Amino acid sequence: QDASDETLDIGLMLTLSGPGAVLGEQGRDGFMLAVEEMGGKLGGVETNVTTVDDELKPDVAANRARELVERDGADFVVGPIFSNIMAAIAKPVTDAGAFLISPNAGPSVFAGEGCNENLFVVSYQNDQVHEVLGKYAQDQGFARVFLMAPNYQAGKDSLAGFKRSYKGEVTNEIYTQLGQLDFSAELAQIAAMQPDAVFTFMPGGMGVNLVKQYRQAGLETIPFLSAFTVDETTLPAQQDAAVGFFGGATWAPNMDNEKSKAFVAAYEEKYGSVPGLYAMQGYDAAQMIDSAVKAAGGDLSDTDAIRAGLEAADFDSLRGEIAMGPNHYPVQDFYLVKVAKRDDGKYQTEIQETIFEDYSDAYVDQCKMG
Amino acid sequence: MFNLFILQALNGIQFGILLFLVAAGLTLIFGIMDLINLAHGVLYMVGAYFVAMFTAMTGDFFLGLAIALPAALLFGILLEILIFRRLYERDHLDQVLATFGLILILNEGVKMIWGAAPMSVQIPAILSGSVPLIGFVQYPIFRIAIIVAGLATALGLYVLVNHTRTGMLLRAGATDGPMVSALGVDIKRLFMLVFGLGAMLAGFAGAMVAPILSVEPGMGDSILILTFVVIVIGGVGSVRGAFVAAILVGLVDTLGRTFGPILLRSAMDASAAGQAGRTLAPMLIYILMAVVLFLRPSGLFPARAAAV
Amino acid sequence: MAGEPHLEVEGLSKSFGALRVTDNISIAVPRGELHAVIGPNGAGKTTLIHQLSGQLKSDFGRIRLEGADITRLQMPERVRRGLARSFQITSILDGFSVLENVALAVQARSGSSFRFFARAASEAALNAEAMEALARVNLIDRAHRTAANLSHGEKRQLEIAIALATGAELLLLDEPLAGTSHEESAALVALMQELKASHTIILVEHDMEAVFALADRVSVLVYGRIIASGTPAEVRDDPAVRAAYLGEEEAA
Amino acid sequence: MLAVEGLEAAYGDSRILFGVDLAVGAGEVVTLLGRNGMGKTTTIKSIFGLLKPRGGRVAIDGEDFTGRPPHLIAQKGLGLVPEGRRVFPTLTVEENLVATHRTERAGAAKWTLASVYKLFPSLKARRRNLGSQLSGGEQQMLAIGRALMTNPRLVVLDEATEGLAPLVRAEIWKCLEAIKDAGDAILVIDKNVDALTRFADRHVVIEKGRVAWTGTTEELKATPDIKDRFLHV
Amino acid sequence: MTLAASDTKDDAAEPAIENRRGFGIVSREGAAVAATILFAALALLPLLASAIDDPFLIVTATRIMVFALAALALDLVLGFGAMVSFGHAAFLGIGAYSVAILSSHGVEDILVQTLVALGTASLFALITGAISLRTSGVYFIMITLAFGQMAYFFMISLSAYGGDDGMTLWNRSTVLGSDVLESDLVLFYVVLAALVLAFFALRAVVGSRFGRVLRGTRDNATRMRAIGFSPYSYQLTAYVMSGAIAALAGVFLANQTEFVSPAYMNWQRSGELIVMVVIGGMGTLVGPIAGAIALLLAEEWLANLWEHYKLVLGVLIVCLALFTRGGIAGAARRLFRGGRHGG
Ligand SMILES: Nc1ncnc2c1ncn2[C@@H]1O[C@H](COP(=O)(O)OP(=O)(O)OP(=O)(O)O)[C@@H](O)[C@H]1O
Ligand SMILES: Nc1ncnc2c1ncn2[C@@H]1O[C@H](COP(=O)(O)OP(=O)(O)OP(=O)(O)O)[C@@H](O)[C@H]1O
Ligand SMILES: [Mg+2]
Ligand SMILES: [Mg+2]
Repeated sequence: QDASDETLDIGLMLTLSGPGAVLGEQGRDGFMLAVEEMGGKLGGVETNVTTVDDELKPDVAANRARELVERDGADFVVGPIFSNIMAAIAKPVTDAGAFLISPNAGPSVFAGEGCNENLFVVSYQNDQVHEVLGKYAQDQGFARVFLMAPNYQAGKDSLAGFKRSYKGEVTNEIYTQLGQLDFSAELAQIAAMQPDAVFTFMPGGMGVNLVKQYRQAGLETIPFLSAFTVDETTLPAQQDAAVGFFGGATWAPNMDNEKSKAFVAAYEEKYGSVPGLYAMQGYDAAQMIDSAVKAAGGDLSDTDAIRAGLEAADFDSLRGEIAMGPNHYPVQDFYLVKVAKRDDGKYQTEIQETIFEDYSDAYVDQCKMG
Repeated sequence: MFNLFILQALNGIQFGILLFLVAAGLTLIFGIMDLINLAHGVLYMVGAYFVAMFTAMTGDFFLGLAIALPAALLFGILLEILIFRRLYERDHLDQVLATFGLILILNEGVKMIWGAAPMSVQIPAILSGSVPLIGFVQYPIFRIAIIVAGLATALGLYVLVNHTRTGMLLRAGATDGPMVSALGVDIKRLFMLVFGLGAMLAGFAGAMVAPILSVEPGMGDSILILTFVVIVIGGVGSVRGAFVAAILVGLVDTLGRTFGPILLRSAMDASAAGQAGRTLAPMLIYILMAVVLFLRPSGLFPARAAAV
Repeated sequence: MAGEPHLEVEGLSKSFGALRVTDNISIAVPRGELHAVIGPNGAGKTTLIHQLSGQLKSDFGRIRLEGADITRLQMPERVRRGLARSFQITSILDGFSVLENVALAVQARSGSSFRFFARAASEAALNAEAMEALARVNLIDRAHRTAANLSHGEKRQLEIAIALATGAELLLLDEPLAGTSHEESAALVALMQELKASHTIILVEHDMEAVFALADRVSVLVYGRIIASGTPAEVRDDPAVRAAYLGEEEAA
Repeated sequence: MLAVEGLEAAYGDSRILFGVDLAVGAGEVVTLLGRNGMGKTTTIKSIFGLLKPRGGRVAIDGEDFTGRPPHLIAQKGLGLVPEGRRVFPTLTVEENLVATHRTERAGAAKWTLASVYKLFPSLKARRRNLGSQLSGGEQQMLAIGRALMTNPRLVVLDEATEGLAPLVRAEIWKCLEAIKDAGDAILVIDKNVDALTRFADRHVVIEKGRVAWTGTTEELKATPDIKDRFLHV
Repeated sequence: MTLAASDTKDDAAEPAIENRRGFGIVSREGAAVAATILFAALALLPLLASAIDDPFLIVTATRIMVFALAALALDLVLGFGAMVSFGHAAFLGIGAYSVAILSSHGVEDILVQTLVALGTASLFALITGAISLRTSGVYFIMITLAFGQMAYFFMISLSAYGGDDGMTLWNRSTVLGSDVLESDLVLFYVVLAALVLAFFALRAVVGSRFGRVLRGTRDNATRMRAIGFSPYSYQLTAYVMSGAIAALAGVFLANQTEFVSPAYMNWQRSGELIVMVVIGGMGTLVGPIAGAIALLLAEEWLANLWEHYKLVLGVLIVCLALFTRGGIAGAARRLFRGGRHGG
């Protein structure tokens, strides 16, 4: 049904308004940077990218996704950032026969029974990042850990993920409110318990609030392990308060490989801020599509070839070596990262140690895909 | 355990005072002037951005604050002249509509000017660090500063509204503006200034919390509802009510969050309790509001008597 | 039930905080009587009306309508039992046409209002009765105006029309003449004369000409207590009443 | 001091006033008479700028104030007792009185809280009550007191004795006479024409938005049919 | 202070006075004509869609009509009962979840789903309404908000049904076993039919005895009591009706997006519904429909034009609020009447 078989149509659906917008913008900028570097051609095909905002509203997203594939005849939809949006757009996009490439969201359902031959995740399965810190806490021999996450699905998954690889005692498991401003109550409990470490998952503004208040409450002596809480999108606001705090990731700006170094330089040059995971993943998403289209010899109608190309995932990722698992979720290394202040006064996360190697997610076996 | 309770109660109260600080401007504009101002949240946001910007410029929080406040005042007056003065006599829903539009404008505007990434305001040296409180716990000095600011605002507002002629004229003007001016008072000018003051208070709150909260687009939206809840529970138009309600909300929220599950556990088995606790926690303040309004349909301290 | 008073009030009291506004009031009003209640400002007349109409809950006392105790009934229920009131401080449906203001009062007593489809405004029966009521207060020519746009005096007339339209046989009229010019006052006085035939009326009024012209009996309320009650003549000559209320203006 | 010429006014597109002329000299008492709905209140509203005149001119001390904002007009020394009381429901009695209290004007009888309470003792008893809690008459007293507290040179009363007990009404008449004697002017709308004729200088009768008759008290007394024709007394 | 909107005048056509009411109103006839034209246009839309070869137009239109239906429902209580419900999104959610939850248990028939939806919504409305109606004005706004948020947070914590992530509707509801609704065109006409039906039904209702009592109560409850009505039961009835209709919209929303999420229920959603009603012109029935169309189209359209389209949208809304009395409907009325009275 796609009229313009000569050009490669990509719909870029990210969250570009509201508090989540930073992540979306990094993703977009990373992606566009790649497209630019490839001279506006992915897989050698003239590429036009339509960027849309999902407003973090599932129904809006579902609608705009349909619009992308049905009206604009997009061959690929790249998005979204947030898992709950993913659930809303997966069906319309894949039903229409287009490919959904998730640059960030990696919910469990699509890794398991929900897996789909046209759905690929560039980033990771959400739980894995939490598992990284669980494993680290385990390795460090922390006996008592204090867990805290916002009271919603992703929050629950997070703590579940952590406990999958942490076997020690969980002194306390607290669910805070979405968008909570003031954490003094929780901080008081932490102070009272004096655990060996705190693990938390506080994306966006919540993370900024927590980190600042954690430091102000004078708790910095207790190791602060976190996922999606201290990264390049929040560091500009957390600054010194976050220095020395830990996170889990598949990559960091100080990644030691040429391509990555070049990318970071180019990105900072162009956008004036330090790229984070989201930027990196946007960039890789573009590379992955590029490799797949190449594999299909630029024939966009040959979806099987493209799919094969995506599964092969042979592009040199900024992360170094990665592979696609049978459930279309990547198999890759995971690192413990730590916040540091650079000489130029900017803040970034830096790789401390490798926690998992060639690590694939926990749901892959539940995926029954031809 | 008991220590912890005391401590959490304190936390609840300080959270309450923080809430009042944010709600103060709205008490003036919505409570007294009877203007449904959904844009209160974004004014608070603008204040935070102002202080962030000016602090960055001057390199000093207090200087930044000193510039941010008049800036917020002017901004408020500007909005009053452009938009709000056309709304006083209007239906409440026209006010809802206009201020809703304003939310979109300011949220987007802020994003255009300062970008989507959250901004940071460093705590000034004198107010950083913390003092030891009950045993193990440290209490951040800046929190104390916020409490002081909140109490001061509460007192000032109470006096202004209840014990000055300006306050009287405001309340009179809210119910019958034309009559007030027919008695020789330039109610338009008064409203303009007071609206500016309200905006400035909102900005002040934003500025005060900037160092402990993330300064980002949309930061006002989440707090907006809370402030309305506070004012309505307290009884529209009553400063005292708003203050009491703020403390109440702060306590219920904090204590409920921390001790609710424990209480539930005594009633049911752990997992069920956890589940129930998680379900109830976010609802707490709404349940509180529903209960209060059920028992006292016009808030704790009904101030505005039904007009004859 | 011969000789049963239409309305009987026993020891009715109401306080606002420390202030006792109506204090142990007892009156009996036979059917067909026009009973005037006069007294200084703030004596408690309107409060009494509020209590009788059910707008205010009484602290003590009983109210009997045709022998039936209605003390605990809500205002709407009392209206349905034939006890209606007009407001001293005009209270009408501002956004509605004058006609509809009255038609609604008719609708309230004729058939259920849980009818969801037939168009009320074109129910001829309702409008006809409403027009009658308007005719009695001669507001016909204003029938299709928005009520809010009436002049003050016109609104006062509308108040009466609405009370009439409820079809109640016992009317509580709180200063119906206030704000009406001479012509309209005259007309309303004539109207009340006419109504005496069909209605029992409790009239609160400061217009002594009207009161003494209309009333069968007059009760004088001062600080919430009835200090005198009797025929107009008796009351007019009562020195206490002159001192507390009439002064010389009316006596003259 | 007040001169109104060819005043025209309308609500929406229903025209109410078709060229009303009236003048109130310093220290003069003028009444505005007419049946319900003839345009008396509309005239007052237009004078006070509460309703933008569609035509004509309102001058105070020769200065043109047509369509100026109400507060400027009031500040020139006009004090309004509006129709229907319009006391401030959410203010206490005392606040109602002091909120708009003004004393800039020298000379004449200065009205203060004390003197108003002296005129209306029942207000003093209620000073802490909200305006909305007052009885109709008490509200009326409050409205009058409130206007007096602005120490006007011209008091404008629109049906100010509505709902007042005879005794109090008599008090008001005395008070108005006192005001007159103090050299201040009064423009009054009231149905108690007889009481008015005791101290009013001139009368203006409005009929369907036009001045139907105007003349001195003597002329009014001399030609009784005026009342019958326009007021049906 | 008044929350009252102006009422649809039946015979008297005078404008209501300005500072009291929000704005003037559209005459019944005007509203009917406007609505009929609107519906006719919608009915012909598929032709246009195929003419310009843009089948997606239908999808967008369906979505818009769904919200129009919800806004219409809200107008009954908000525009005619001065009950400003700030929690109406909850009903939308109840409708949507009735579909999703039932079909996840294999009950896919739309009739069953609709019945459950209406039943649940009515019950929820009955309980929350009974409590909320003790209050009025701003307090009513806030207490309805409270109930709305409770429903929202409840669904969020309901992990069994996706919690915050929501649930995908693997296939649309069936009608007596047939899956005709899978066709966007069919769904479009079904929703359109529902909208038309609801409009004319509600139009009759507000003009009926019941509606007149409702409007009277909005204007002056004391007066209504003084002539023998107990407003409470009328208001409650209206609230339940409105909730049920909003739930119906929810049923369609689930089918249209094939996905449900607590996000359908949060206060911003309730706010948007109010905005639709007010933009269009409350208390006019046709207004809310116009409002929904205008707001959603503007979003769709502006979103493609400029990254910062929300700014433009905001400006438009502010201007609408300031310079048109009675929203789109009011503006249209003045346009046709040529009348200058801002009433
Ligand atoms: N809600 C209230 N709270 C406190 N006091 C009140 C309230 N309502 C009325 N009062 C007081 O009760 C007294 C009686 O009021 P009411 O209206 O019955 O007087 P009234 O006899 O009707 O006087 P008028 O002739 O002026 O209408 C007044 O002094 C008034 O101030
Ligand atoms: N707000 C309004 N909108 C439209 N028409 C109005 C409005 N107010 C008054 N009118 C009309 O204007 C005419 C004059 O009203 P006005 O209030 O001036 O009469 P009035 O002489 O004061 O009568 P009254 O003695 O009853 O107060 C009346 O016919 C009335 O219906
Ligand atoms: Mg009275
Ligand atoms: Mg008048």
